[in-house]
Amino acid sequence: MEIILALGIGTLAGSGVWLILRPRTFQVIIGLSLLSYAINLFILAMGRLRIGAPPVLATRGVGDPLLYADPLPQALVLTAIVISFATTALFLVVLLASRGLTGTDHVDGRERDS
Amino acid sequence: MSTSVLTASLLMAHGLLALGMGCAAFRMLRGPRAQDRVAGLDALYVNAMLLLLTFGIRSGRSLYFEAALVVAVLGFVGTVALAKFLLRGEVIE
Amino acid sequence: MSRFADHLLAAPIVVPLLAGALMLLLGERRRALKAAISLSSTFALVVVAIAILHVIDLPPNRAGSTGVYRLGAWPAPFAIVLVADRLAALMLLLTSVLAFASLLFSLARWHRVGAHFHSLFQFLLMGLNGAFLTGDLFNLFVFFELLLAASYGLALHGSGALRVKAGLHYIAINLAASLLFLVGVSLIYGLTGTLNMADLAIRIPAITPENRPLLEAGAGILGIVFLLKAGMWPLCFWLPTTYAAAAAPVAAIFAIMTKVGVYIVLRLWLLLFGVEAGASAQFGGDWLLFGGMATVAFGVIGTLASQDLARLTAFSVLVSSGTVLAATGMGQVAVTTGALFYLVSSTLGLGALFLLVELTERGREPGADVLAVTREAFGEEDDDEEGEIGVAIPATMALLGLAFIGCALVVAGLPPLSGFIAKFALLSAALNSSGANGSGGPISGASWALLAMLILSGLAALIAMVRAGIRTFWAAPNRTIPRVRVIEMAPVAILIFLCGILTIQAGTIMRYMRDTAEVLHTPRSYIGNVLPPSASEARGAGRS
Amino acid sequence: MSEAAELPAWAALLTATLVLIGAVVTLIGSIGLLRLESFYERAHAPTLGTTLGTGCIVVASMVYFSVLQTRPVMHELLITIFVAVTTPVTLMLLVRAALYRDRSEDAGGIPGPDHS
Amino acid sequence: MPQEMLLIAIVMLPFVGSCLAALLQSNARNAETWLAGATALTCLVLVSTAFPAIAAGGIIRNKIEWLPEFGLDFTLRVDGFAWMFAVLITGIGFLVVLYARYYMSPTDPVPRFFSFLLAFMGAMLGIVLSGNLIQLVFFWELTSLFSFLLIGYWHQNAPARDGARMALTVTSAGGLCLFAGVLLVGHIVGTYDLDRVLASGHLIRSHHLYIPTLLLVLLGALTKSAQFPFHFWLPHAMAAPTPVSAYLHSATMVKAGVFLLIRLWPALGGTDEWLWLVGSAGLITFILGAYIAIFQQDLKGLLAYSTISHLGLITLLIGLDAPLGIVAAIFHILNHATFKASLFMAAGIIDHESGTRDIRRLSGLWRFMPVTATLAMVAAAAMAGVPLLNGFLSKEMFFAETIETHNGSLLDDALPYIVTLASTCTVAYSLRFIRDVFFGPPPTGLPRTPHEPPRWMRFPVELLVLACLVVGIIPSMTVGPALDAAVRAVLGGDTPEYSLAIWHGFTPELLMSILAMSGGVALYFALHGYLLSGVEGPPLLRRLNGQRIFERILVFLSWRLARRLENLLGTRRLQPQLRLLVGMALLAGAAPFYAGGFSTGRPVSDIDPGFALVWAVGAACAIGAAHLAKFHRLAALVLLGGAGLVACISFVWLSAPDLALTQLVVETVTTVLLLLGLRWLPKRIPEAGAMGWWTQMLQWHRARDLTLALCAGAAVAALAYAAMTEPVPDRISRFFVENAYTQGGGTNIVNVILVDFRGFDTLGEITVLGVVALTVYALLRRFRPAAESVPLPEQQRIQNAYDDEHPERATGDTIADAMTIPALIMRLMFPVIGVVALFFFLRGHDLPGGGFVAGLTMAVAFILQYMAGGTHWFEARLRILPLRWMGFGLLVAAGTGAAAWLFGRPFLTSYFAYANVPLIGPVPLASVLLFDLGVFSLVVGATVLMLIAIAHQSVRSHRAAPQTRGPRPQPAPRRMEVE
Amino acid sequence: MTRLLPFPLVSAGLLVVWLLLNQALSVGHVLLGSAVALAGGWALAVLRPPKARFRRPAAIFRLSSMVLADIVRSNIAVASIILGQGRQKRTSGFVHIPLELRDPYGLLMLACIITSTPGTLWVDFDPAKGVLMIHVLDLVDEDDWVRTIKDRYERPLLEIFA
Ligand code: NA
Ligand code: NA
Repeated sequence: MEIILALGIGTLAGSGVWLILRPRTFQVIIGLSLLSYAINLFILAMGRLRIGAPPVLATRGVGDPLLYADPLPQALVLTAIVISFATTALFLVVLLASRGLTGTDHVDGRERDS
Repeated sequence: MSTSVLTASLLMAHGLLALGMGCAAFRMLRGPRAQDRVAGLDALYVNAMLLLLTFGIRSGRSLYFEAALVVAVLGFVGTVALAKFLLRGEVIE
Repeated sequence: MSRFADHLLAAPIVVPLLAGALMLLLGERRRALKAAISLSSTFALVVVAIAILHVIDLPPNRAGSTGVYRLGAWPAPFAIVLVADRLAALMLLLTSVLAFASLLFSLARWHRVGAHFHSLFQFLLMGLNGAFLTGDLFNLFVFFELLLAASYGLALHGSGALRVKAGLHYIAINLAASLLFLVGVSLIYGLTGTLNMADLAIRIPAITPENRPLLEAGAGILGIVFLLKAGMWPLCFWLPTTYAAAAAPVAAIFAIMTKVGVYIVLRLWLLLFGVEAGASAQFGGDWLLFGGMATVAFGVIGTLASQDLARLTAFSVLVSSGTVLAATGMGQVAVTTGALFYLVSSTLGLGALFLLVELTERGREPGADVLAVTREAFGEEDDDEEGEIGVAIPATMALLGLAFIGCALVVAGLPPLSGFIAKFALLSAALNSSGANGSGGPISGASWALLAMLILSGLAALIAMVRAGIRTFWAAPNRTIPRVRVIEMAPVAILIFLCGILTIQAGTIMRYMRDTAEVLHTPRSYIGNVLPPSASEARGAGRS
Repeated sequence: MSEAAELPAWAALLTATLVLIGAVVTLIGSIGLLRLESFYERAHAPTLGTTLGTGCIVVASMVYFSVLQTRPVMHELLITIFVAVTTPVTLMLLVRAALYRDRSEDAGGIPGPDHS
Repeated sequence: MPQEMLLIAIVMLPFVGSCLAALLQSNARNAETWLAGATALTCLVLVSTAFPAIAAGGIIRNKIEWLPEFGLDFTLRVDGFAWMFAVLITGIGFLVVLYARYYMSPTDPVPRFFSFLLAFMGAMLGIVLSGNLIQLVFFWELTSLFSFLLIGYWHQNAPARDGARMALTVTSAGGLCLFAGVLLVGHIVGTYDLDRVLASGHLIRSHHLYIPTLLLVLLGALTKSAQFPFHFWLPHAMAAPTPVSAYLHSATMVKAGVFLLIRLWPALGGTDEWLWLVGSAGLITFILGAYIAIFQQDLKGLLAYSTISHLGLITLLIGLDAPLGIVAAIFHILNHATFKASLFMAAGIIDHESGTRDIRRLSGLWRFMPVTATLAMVAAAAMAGVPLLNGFLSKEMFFAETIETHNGSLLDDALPYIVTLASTCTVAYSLRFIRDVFFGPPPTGLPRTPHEPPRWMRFPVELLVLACLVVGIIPSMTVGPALDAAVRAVLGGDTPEYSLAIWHGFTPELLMSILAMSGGVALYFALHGYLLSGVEGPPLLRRLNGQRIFERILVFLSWRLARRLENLLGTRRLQPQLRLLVGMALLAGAAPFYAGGFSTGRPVSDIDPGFALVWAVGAACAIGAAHLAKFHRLAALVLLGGAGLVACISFVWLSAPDLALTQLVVETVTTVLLLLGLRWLPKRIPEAGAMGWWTQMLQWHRARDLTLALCAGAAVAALAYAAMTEPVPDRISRFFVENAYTQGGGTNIVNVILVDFRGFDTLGEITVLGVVALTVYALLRRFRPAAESVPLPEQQRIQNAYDDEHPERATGDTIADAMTIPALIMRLMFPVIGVVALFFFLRGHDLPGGGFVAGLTMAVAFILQYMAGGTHWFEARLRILPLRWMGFGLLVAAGTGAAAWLFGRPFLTSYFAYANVPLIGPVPLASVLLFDLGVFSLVVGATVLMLIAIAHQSVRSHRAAPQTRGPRPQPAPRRMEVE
Repeated sequence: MTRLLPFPLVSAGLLVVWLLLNQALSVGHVLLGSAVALAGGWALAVLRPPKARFRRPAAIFRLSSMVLADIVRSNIAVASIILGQGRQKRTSGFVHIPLELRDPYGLLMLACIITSTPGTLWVDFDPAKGVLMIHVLDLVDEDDWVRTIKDRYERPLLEIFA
């Protein structure tokens, strides 16, 4: 499983990096979204893989850490998801504004002269 | 015995549903038209939802139900938005 | 520390949060009330920062005094703690003072130019203060994001093609950097199992040799992020454009933003990779040194190549942060002492300069035409934007010129203002590894480089500033005298005055800086305060 | 998986069968998406998954958890209801969008708006 | 006054006076003069009172602690040498103030002038009275600054600006070198204290850093004194008002350089390096200055080069490295200050009264201003070294010193001949100054008719010329004691015997004087015709313009090269920056493995084929999105959704139901968001047939980016795999698992972490969301769509056109028909989704869910209605006022945290209890629920605000459409209602 | 009553949803669920959807079971089409059906039925002309489809929604 997840994360990250290096704002925003998926999974992976052990206590009492997946990376991912959602929205609006003010969707606000 | 049958069938169901996702993903990739891609995504969602349900059965805990529920309740919103965009050129008029 | 002082540590974060949130409930038109709230909140922050500084600096335990605030009353390595040591307290004060000046300046005009300026401003302060105070690596990420998010908003404040173009780059790069931040933090957590900075300092020396490259990869990636925020070459190209495009009060408060990156490098590098970090001790120190120098070189080139004053100032920001980085990379207490003084001095000077630039360029604002177009399109919304830009006060040009000279002196490191003292302290320390009573022994190559760098950067800054100053103040006899209000000149004057105070009170302030540097270089007291031995035994236990 | 052992054989087999049927039907639907020729034909295919596929697996889940927890577990029904209610929205809009797009491009075989 | 206070008063008084002067009215010439004059005079008197204490070789010191950590104390120290300079500075300063009163025009803003002049005086006094080298540098740079301001006083003139800038650049650069040199001195000696440095000459000279130290210090001194090759700035500084020239460029600032040389001679002098460096600089300057001065056509230019030459002379004397040379140097400093200041003032009078300084135009002024002419003649004679005048005395000493053997080299032997030759030039230009200006035919075509200046304008000249005479005739009775004190202060025990008499008998130096005198007269008459021809500048060197070379170099280095380097080393484009970021991160992530080797542990779990298949889909979606994002945006968006869905499934698979839930809802909202944005982006059609090198360039870029992307992907995968397979460390999360229920009161550990253990993170995170929403809102209020995005989308235009064609249809019927049933279902879903949101909210603490998911779900419910009915339709029924939700949410969350203060607990300390409600049983009452309510409220507000703000652009944009298209039925423009 | 409970059926549905979601029938949940259901009704009322008029619940039941059976049958039919494609010739196409049904909720139900039945697809309904256009996967005879839809589905719906 580790290898699959690692490859999956790698694919997402690679695609994302490819896109953020592209010249069109829309490509960049898609790239950033893909990257944030990759990173979210990466964070989760840092807690090590556990299958069928969601960190929800089955019994009300002192929990046994061995029985549950590491909850902390999950909490971190939740925060990261929220933040990346917010920043995606922001970037979208900025790229729209840039498009409106500069007349192009090139990331530099002008087409490269060729 | 029955348990292993169940286990095997669940594993198989995972595989079948994942294959179904593959078919949907093919449509999303190939198109040819935008509506094909959107239909593919919709099918992907349905497959994923069923995958989550079978996963819930496999795990024996009902903690995964909500994820499936969210797909059922909200999964259509994205598709509606896409369809509306195709239909009208903008999502909210 | 007393209980009151204990709760004081949360105030720099909670006060701006409450102020910012409260202002969301007020309507768009109630600007006076918002300004009052914002101003009082910022003033309160100044007071709080002074109070914290006072408590931290209290004798008898001066050097080792560190305030620790356990949020939610949860024990330390597990939950989030706020830690105020001397460095954090210093940064809090610097931030609040700069913020107060910027805010005051913005009341003349800028706070009316876009929506929710005051809320964004307060949230920026919350983010900055949180980044300075937190003792938790992931919480640092959150506050970084907060201050960045607010900075995005403020950088775009006033809109216009220039700002939006610059903002797009700024945001894209910082979003990518934020993702790297997450990679670094989670990697470090995956290997050490902790997020608490002090706890990390304890655990890093014990990392196994197989895991060490992984840990260092995480630390390296984090380092890239912080150095990007600090504006290290070659990760700094976004900075001049963004800062130059930002509205004046925003640019002024941004003068502290690169210093956040520098602060984190100072804090984490010295805490986690100090001499006690085992096999990873001094990890990346050369990178800081050479990167810092490259940054200074690039900053100098940029200052010389700049045609407008705002861009010149923005490049000076690079010079400033490069200098601190390089000095930090030398890894010596005395040099760090000088670097801290330099940090404060240059931040105040650059803040003042950013404010001033706008006043002097007021006659020929390049963004004006863009604003006009927008106004034409959506007229009714920006009706009162121009309003009363100001009565021209007498001798405006003379005052502006004087202020400009003051800023230029601070930035170029010339007497009589604090820039000179800062450079002197840095160089004296670099040449004589233990103050001025060095034995005349050999001087390291790094010290020579620092010497050359500071001298040359000072000269370049001087040439550039003189060129710009002459163009602005001397070469245009027929220019219209900008209409400047007292409320706009006052903050500039305050900041320059503070640079003067820094010069006169150099002895007292430098003593504080030395104590700060000592604590930074021997983080045992920091760790001991965050994780007292008694508490680490009772780790499993919850709150009492 | 640990608790599956406690399940009686009939329930296990029933669950297994239903799950498999559901999965197979859904897969067939997905294959239809792959193999059918025009968009309008392909749009029919996923309905297999949303109806019979979902139905079978939901029932399987209900049976499984009801037996496992020895109490009626019904909340899966909600999924069926929501899917049944929301699928028309997406399909109707999507097909309509396709129709308008085809009409504006004068694609062949599409009845015009004035057909009566 | 105690002597310690005296020193402080002497240094501070000018600065206080400067501040006061700046505050006076701009036309208050008399008041300014009184103030400045009084200040200078007071300083002079105060300085004078110190003479008894220093006459016998005493030193007055005053030390104030300033920066003890770094060995910098504010130390004032006056000995005989400093005293002499202080008298010069204050005395001539007073005369210049008096002179300036009449020189400055009533239209000149005098406060600035006098303020700067006094400040300069203070800085100069600071230099000479410094007892600490760093402090000396401090004042040194101040003199550069104030001289800049004074030279640029008439900044409306380009020459003034250029001259000021050049003076500042050269002298400040020198000052910075001096700074470095002084730091090295401090490094060698271990202190910056002047007394201890002067006592450590041997240590310094034998140190391996001696040469760099000496070079740096000399760079400072020689630039300030305008010594070759840094002499070129001084003539251009003549653009300053003449009082400034008289003060700065004859008596004070340029003397700071030689002051420093003499001051540090005991510490740095006495070596071959000193002799060669200082001596040759002085010699060249002496000759060059004198030579060029002959050919100047501007009176002040002549005086400027003369000054350069005389300073060269002084430097040469210092460079000779002999005690008697130092004596002569000090004496000549004094003499030069008197006669050169008076000459400058005289030149100023001529300029002032006749309107020109051009020697070619001036002639026969004797007739119009006999007194001034006489004074100028005496002063010029002193400059030429005519006997009975002070210049003669020091020049004699100089000649005598050149005859002495110092190191026996060829140069040393040739020195007497060379200096005699140079002195010939001195005589020639002095004669020229007199004869060409005051004698000859009456001038024609002068701007003004010349006449004698006002009484008090001439007074300073008279006083200075009188000094020249008196010193020249009875030197030992006048300057003797002061000179003695100065010499002793420098040389201490090495003070040689010297005599200040006029007549030493027929000595070789007398012969040299006679030769120079007669040669000079001959030279003048020989050149007279050539000089009248009117060519500016000296033959041979005319093409060699120091200023132009300097400017060229400066412009090249500080502008052209800088701009080229900025383009080379930096970029303003985004892609290279991101490439660099990725590259640097790769480097930082990979470098440790280069040293430490890459190793992984063993995978813990077996491969599940289903999971592998799912990820095959995910990877295909990701790559597809990357491939299609340029030309098929919608496809990329759809594929992005697919990749996100796979991520959600992974979350479920890997035991993170909360994440799956959140990610799913976020997916939905993000899709809607991006679609809302898509409407404003330009249509992008694959362009056909880009070709040639540009295509290849593109290919190369793409190949590079692809490599980078592959490397980044591989690196992330490798890092993830390596870290995942490593053994688990002791984690702090253990605490959370153990205490989530017992101390946090919830069974959903993740939620307890979010709202309690690490609630502070959540508080920050929702603030981020709020901030972003505010930014989005603020930015969109100024949104200006691109021209082609303004009209209705094509689909709507076609559909509206169809409606318009048919009389039985109303515009909008098409969409209304299409939406009837879907919209009804969407409407019915509104309360249902709300119920689901509430469900998620309430159960979050124990089971997957929570305020964030709930808030997003609620937001989706709202957005769905916007999609179903449109903006107008929905807002006619319900106003959401998202800003209120946000403010409320933040206040509730922060307030819940702050409420702990009321109980004396730290911020965010949670509280929970069960309340027994009849019929229902125990109901949990937890403060974290309230906190989560804040989260919920903020998330609803922020999400809705962002989405609506974008959606509103469709409504707004129509009214911004160009009016030229004629009126169109439009919805009434309305502000976004969010308040 | 209508002020308090503007959409009784919707509110009842919401209560059921609430109880199903929470898998609980405790007094507390019923009370809370009722409150939620009431609030949900008011929320819906804000959007002012058309009022529904239901009659004959028995017909609803009959229709439902018939639809369920149809769905299963159609599933099998469509599955065999998908799997057997290529072996037999098959045409698909659009069918126009004139409808009498005008009640929005009735149309809604019809739409749900048609879309939920594999093999038929709701495409377009022109309310002015009252013509429904559907797409049929396996189109043998157009009139056959018109009859089927009208008889099997429209008539019961006309009974239910007056
Ligand atoms: Na019509
Ligand atoms: Na159907």
